[in-house]
Amino acid sequence: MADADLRHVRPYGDTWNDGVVQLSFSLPVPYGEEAKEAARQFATKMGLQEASVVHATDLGEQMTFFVVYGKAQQEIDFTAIKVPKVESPVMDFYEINAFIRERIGRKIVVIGACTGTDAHTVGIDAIMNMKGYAGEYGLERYPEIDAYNLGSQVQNEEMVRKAIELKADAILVSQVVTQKDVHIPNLGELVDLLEAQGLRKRMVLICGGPRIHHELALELGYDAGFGPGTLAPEAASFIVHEMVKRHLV
Amino acid sequence: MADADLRHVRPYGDTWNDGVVQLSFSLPVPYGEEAKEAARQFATKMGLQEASVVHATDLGEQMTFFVVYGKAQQEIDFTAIKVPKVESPVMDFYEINAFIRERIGRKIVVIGACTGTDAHTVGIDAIMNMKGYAGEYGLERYPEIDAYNLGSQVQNEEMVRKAIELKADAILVSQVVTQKDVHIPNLGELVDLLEAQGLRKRMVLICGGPRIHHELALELGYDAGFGPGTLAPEAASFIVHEMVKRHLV
Amino acid sequence: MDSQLYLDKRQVDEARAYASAIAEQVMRFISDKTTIASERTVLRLFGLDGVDEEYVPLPNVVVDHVHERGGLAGGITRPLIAGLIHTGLDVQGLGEAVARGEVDLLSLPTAPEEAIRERGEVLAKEALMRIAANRARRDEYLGRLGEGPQPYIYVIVATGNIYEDVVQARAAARQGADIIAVIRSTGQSLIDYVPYGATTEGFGGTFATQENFRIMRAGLDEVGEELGRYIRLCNYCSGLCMPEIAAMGALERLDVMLNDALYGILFRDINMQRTLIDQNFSRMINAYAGVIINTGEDNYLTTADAVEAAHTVLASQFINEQLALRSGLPPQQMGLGHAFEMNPMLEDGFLYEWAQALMAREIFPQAPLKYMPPTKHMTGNIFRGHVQDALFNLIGVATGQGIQLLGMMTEQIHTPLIHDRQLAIESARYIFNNARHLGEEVQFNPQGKMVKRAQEVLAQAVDLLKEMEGKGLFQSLAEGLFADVKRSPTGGKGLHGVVVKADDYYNPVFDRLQTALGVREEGR
Amino acid sequence: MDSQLYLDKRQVDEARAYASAIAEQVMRFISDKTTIASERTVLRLFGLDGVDEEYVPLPNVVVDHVHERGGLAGGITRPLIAGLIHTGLDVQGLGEAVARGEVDLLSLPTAPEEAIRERGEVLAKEALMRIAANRARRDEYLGRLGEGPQPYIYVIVATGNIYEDVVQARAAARQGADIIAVIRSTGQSLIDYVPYGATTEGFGGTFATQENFRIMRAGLDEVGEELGRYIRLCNYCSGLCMPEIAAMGALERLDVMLNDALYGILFRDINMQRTLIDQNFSRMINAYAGVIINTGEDNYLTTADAVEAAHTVLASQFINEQLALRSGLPPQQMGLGHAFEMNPMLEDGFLYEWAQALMAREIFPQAPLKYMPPTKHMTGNIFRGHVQDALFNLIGVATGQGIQLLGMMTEQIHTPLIHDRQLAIESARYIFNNARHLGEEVQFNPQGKMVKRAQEVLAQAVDLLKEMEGKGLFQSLAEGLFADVKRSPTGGKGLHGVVVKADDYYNPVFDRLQTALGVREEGR
Ligand code: B12
Ligand code: B12
Ligand SMILES: Cc1ncc(COP(=O)(O)O)c(C=O)c1O
Ligand SMILES: Cc1ncc(COP(=O)(O)O)c(C=O)c1O
Repeated sequence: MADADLRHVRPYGDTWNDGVVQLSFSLPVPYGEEAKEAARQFATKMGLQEASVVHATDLGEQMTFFVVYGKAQQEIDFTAIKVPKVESPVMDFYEINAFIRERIGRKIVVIGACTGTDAHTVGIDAIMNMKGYAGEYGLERYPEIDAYNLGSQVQNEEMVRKAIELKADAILVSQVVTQKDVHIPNLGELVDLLEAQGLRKRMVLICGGPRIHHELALELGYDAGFGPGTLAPEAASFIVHEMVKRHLV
Repeated sequence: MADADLRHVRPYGDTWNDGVVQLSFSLPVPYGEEAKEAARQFATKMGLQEASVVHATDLGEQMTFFVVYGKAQQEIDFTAIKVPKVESPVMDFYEINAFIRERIGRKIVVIGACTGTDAHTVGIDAIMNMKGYAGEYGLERYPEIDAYNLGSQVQNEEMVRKAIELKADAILVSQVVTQKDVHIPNLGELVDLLEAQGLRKRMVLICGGPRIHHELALELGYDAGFGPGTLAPEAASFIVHEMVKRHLV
Repeated sequence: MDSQLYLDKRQVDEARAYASAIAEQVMRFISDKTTIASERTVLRLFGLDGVDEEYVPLPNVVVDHVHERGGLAGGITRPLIAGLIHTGLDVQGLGEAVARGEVDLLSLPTAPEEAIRERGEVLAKEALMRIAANRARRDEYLGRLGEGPQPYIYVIVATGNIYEDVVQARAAARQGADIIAVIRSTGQSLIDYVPYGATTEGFGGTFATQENFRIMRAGLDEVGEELGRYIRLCNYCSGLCMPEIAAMGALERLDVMLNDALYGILFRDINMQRTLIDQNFSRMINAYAGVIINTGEDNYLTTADAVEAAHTVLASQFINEQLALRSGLPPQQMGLGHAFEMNPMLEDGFLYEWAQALMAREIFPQAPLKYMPPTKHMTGNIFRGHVQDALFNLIGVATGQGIQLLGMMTEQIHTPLIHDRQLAIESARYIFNNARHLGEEVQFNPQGKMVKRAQEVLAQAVDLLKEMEGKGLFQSLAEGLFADVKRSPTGGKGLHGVVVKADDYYNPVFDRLQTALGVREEGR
Repeated sequence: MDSQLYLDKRQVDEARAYASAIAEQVMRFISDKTTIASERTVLRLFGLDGVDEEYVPLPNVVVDHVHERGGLAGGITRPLIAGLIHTGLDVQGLGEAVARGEVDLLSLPTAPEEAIRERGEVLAKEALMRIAANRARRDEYLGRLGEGPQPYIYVIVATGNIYEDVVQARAAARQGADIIAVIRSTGQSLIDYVPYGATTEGFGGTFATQENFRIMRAGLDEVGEELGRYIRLCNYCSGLCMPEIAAMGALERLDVMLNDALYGILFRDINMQRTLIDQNFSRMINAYAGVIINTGEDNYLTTADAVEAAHTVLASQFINEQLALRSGLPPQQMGLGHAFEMNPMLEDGFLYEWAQALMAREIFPQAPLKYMPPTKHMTGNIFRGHVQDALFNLIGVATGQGIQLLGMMTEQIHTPLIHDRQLAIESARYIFNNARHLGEEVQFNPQGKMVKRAQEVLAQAVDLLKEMEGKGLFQSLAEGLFADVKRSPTGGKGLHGVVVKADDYYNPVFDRLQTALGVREEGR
């Protein structure tokens, strides 16, 4: 086996650089030999060599489903990949509270919600609720944090209103429904509203959800984004470090 | 929903022309955010827009497995697809025997084997053995066919020798092991040997197996190729029609 | 048959008795109230349809027209019929005239009560006849075409576009689906009207409109004929328009309807008074239409833990059963919900699931239980997800569930693509056939974990129901006894639409349904 | 424990008695014969290794050198030791000298029998000590690192390149595999020598060479230390080199070995006399080395139908058990093979599979049964395939199989890719954990299909064994009683390598193993 050349990375099945990729998709064409050939040609157009249609099913309604294997020729330069990441070190429950006491010197106020038309509360609850998630307490349990979970389907205007009312240091937004990219304008709108009110700079703004990642969050004007499996201490650590860094203490 | 434009066919998930494709593959890079980004970039290079890495697992040994969804932009002109197909009509057991009696006027001789290093007999047995397969008798049961199943791991030289000895009208070759394309040279060699002996034109030569298709068989110099799920009558119908067509009666 | 789980029949009876008492209290509370949705329902059943210039549905226009000025306590029927009598218009014509501002129902002179009642009876009778005709049509289809064996294979379509939905639904039927559910667009349950016409833009689902129902029904009837199998159609009548959508479903021959006030209260924050009143009327319509309802207990386990909260599912099923009975719904139409939501990483979780599913089966022997697939613990790993769904399917067939809502391996990622459904159906059919009679083969160790688990859950449910019986349903919901969610009797959406009935309240559809279904009204 | 399937213990005893008689006949037949492979094995155990200029392994060079001139009837040991004594070379040096044509073992004067025996005992003792040391090393590892629970997760690697294999194997171990089997290259079982050195080009598998064994063993030991779990290594000693590869495995601390003469006869057309003789010696080595053997009954169902031929699997297991016992192999090392090969489209097939797997478990309670996954009925539909494998895994854990050879969703397509294995392992671990104690929970309907199925299969196996006992194994194989394949006693590959022992036949390794294992030789 050749040594890994991380500047020319290709998929690996069982032989170095074999490029093996599995595809599945449906084409709106009637089932048959022509359909299989269409699938093969399609996979070839995607850059697969020796594309082999290993399975085809008639879906009815002039549609056919395929499973295809083939060998991709494209390469990736892994050494050139830079992914922005949340840099602040993750502290635990005790450390975070101690950090707030020592470095901020007052309780901080955090509000959170699942906004727009989205009604999936489990994610934001996991971060905020007393009982927490996967064995980690949520922010409501933190003695140095005043946490307000506003629930679901909260409109952006309402978020801003609450942020002002409660003098929030940080806003936490959860977005789970992402079909047709509904979350993108909704997340953007909140940033616009905060900026219009001159509040954006005065608070830490983060979002999270199964299809959220840090890079996307930065692009949308948030300070950080958290994906699947996030635990409360990760979010809290970021918030308090960011507050100190930006002198929001 | 738009009407199907078969000249511009793209994958279909749930919205016309959405192009949705599922991929899975491994990259020889260590698990982590950079790996996911590499997978996303890779899928993008394959022509997927909005590529989303929905799953990544650490395989160990600096390898990561991914599942990716994205939207392919490539299109296929379905109307331009022509697939060579076995054209002869498929007859049943009785019709085939009657056809031989009437149109050929003598018993025909068929030999078959799984050749080269390949030891998978089930496929050729399905076509040839008395008891047949999926409720269809094999060629040995046909009163008008003298069928010789030579078994497995038969060398090409031996096939040719037997063809001469038994005055075969048709040779049936099964190939199941296709790793590293071992079947290609093996199938080609038989054609070469037959041609060298001047026998190729005097017999019907067909092959079959799970990765065989008619087009491939034609390319390799066979008269026909049969894929997964073939039944004896399909092969027999082709043989007898071909014999008549080529005046091998 | 004896209990395979050695459940104590007395405990089951005890639970039912508490649930019955709880349901009684609810029925007493709602019996003197109506809602704007219920009144709109009457209008729809009288034949009112369409929208005004601003796309407000005419039933809303007419009811709001009366309600905004406090005129709804006697029901919409009386002002409506008075209007018909005075204008000589038909229902649709009158509705349109009201919308155009040409008629003010409240300022018309009242008509003689006798004339009103006479006309009311005719309208109600016609409405019920249309529903009965649809029911007969379904029976005719079922008799002629037949249907698949249970568990019925139930899949969803959710493209947001009714025309895409039809393609996906027909394909699913060909692949083996027995029931097609058209998921509603995000947020529809919170709007206090039913959108109009064919729609092509929904999020996470397609709007429930009467036209959409019609389009889908036609598509499925056609494919069902071709396949020689009746394909059932399902939609949602939970939310702020429960009885209206039930009526639309009855008119368009839907076969299955998600219908659960508790779901709306807990998961959509709909006011409990409002939705319990609406539920009663909607269930009467469903009962009469021969629609199987599906309740939403499965949802409890999407927020609460499936091991800890299993008894809340059971307790809620008992309550839903008692409420349904009081709306005239026979057990054969009660698709009580439960779900396979245990953490897949739990040792012996499969055993506990099996025990729970079988327990539900034994306790509600006649109900076509609706068994929901893993959703919460599905991840982006579609391959493992497909296996989670396989285990779910195995328990489904082994415990004889009525309706198996198939899981999709892409559950965590997107609403189902056309082949996600095909793969799910293929897997379910494989397992249902390959393990068809497993339930008749296995017996359980009387000292084992499974029997113990089922008994524990039942015992906890009895305790919970006892507590709830003391508190009443409203207070219990306020304390968060279900799904970890707390809701107050005056909170949530839609309370403004609740109206205390006047003594002369008149609703001939309701009355006629009561008679037809044999449910007396309590307390008045 | 009582039979959960209500199997009749007398029938089981009867089957065993017939199998015992069949095995006795075989042992009598083979006891006066040796083979070129067996003699090469002796040389390997004495330390001979390496190849000549034409890459012919030295054990072949030396044995052929003697055999071609008819000198092997007394065993290879005597001429070898005579050569050692006369040349003063060590075993390796002498082998090389023979290869270079410098020494002709048959033309050397014979040495005194006493000197030969003395040296022979020393060489044999040293050989067995090396094996025993490896066994002790394994025990030490197992004691220190421990191992995963049963069913052991067994996966194959089959890239054709030993270095790729190591990557795949180590990754698999990290993913949770307990046993790694390196599949052999197509055709190796039919070559009458063992290739030499590290190899990187095989088809459908990697050549079994001693160097490859060493490379893989080192790779797994390293990763096992890291993981804190001993990773077992498996390879194949069926085919024309059975005992040689068994010896190599014993020397390189392999833990599991496919080892079955019946497999070779039926599926590789190896001569039955040859391979049964070889099998006996190979099993003695495996027994002494503490290696778990795997038999190949599962393969019967790849050609025959799994419903119709189930009893042939059982009958063959009985025979393999009796043969193994006679080679000194305790039940704890008998990984008898069977397989989940029923047509997935069969109604209640899952029930029959479960019954069969449980039946095997009950009849061979101490054996670490090797349960093979669906292969024949796997298609290019990887998604459905993954579900077939899931059902297989469920039965594996429910019936307490010893070794679960994981199915791959890509079985019909290619030898496993690195992630095919990961997905398979993940699914198996999920199911094993999620249904860990299912076997203790379920009982079966005494009147049901499952009990009936198991009883039928057992009864058919008894009948078949009875018939075979009358005919003898050779005749039975000639008539095609197993796997629909007919083989004659003088047909197939390798008969030329069978040698009738002379009266002075001498094989100190064999003798010492017999003593150590407590197996007397019958019949001579
Ligand atoms: C439970 C659930 C529901 C429940 C919600 C109950 C509730 N109170 O939340 C119910 C049944 C009500 C429901 C309804 C609907 N759902 Co839903 N639902 C799910 C399901 C099964 C699980 C979601 C979940 O709870 N995950 C567990 C939590 C812990 O994970 P999480 O949300 O990712 O959160 C973690 C991280 O992302 C992160 N995080 C999340 N938010 C935040 C915020 C911050 C600030 C930080 C730091 C971190 C963070 O931390 C969390 C903990 O680690 C998913 C499928 C799935 N398996 O994911 C579908 C799913 C999300 N639902 C979906 C849909 C479409 C709907 C509906 C719109 C369907 C319909 N038309 O009726 C409705 C409407 C809801 C609405 N208006 O939004 C789709 C979304 C498709 C898409 N990609 O857009 C999914 C994917 C299912 C599917 N395949 O169709 N749903
Ligand atoms: C059964 C089987 C075996 C049995 C074979 C027993 C026997 N006597 O045949 C045993 C266990 C011995 C075996 C061994 C091996 N096998 Co194998 N085996 C299979 C298995 C599980 C099923 C094949 C089968 O019987 N299919 C059923 C028949 C009916 O289908 P079929 O062959 O496609 O035939 C139909 C059509 O193709 C067509 N057809 C076929 N031939 C012909 C010919 C003509 C003329 C016509 C008209 C039609 C026709 O008609 C048939 C009926 O419809 C496949 C996996 C799978 N699910 O496919 C692996 C598989 C084929 N085996 C494989 C391998 C690698 C091996 C080994 C090389 C492994 C090893 N290193 O030891 C060995 C060596 C064998 C050798 N030297 O060739 C690989 C091949 C990989 C590849 N693509 O190259 C597979 C795909 C498994 C895998 N994933 O690794 N195998
Ligand atoms: C009983 C019930 N009603 C309705 C719904 C759908 O919810 P909505 O239409 O409110 O989004 C569900 C969802 O699962 C349900 O279980
Ligand atoms: C007992 C036994 N030996 C050996 C093999 C492998 O076969 P070969 O190495 O002959 O290809 C198998 C295959 O499944 C087997 O079951």
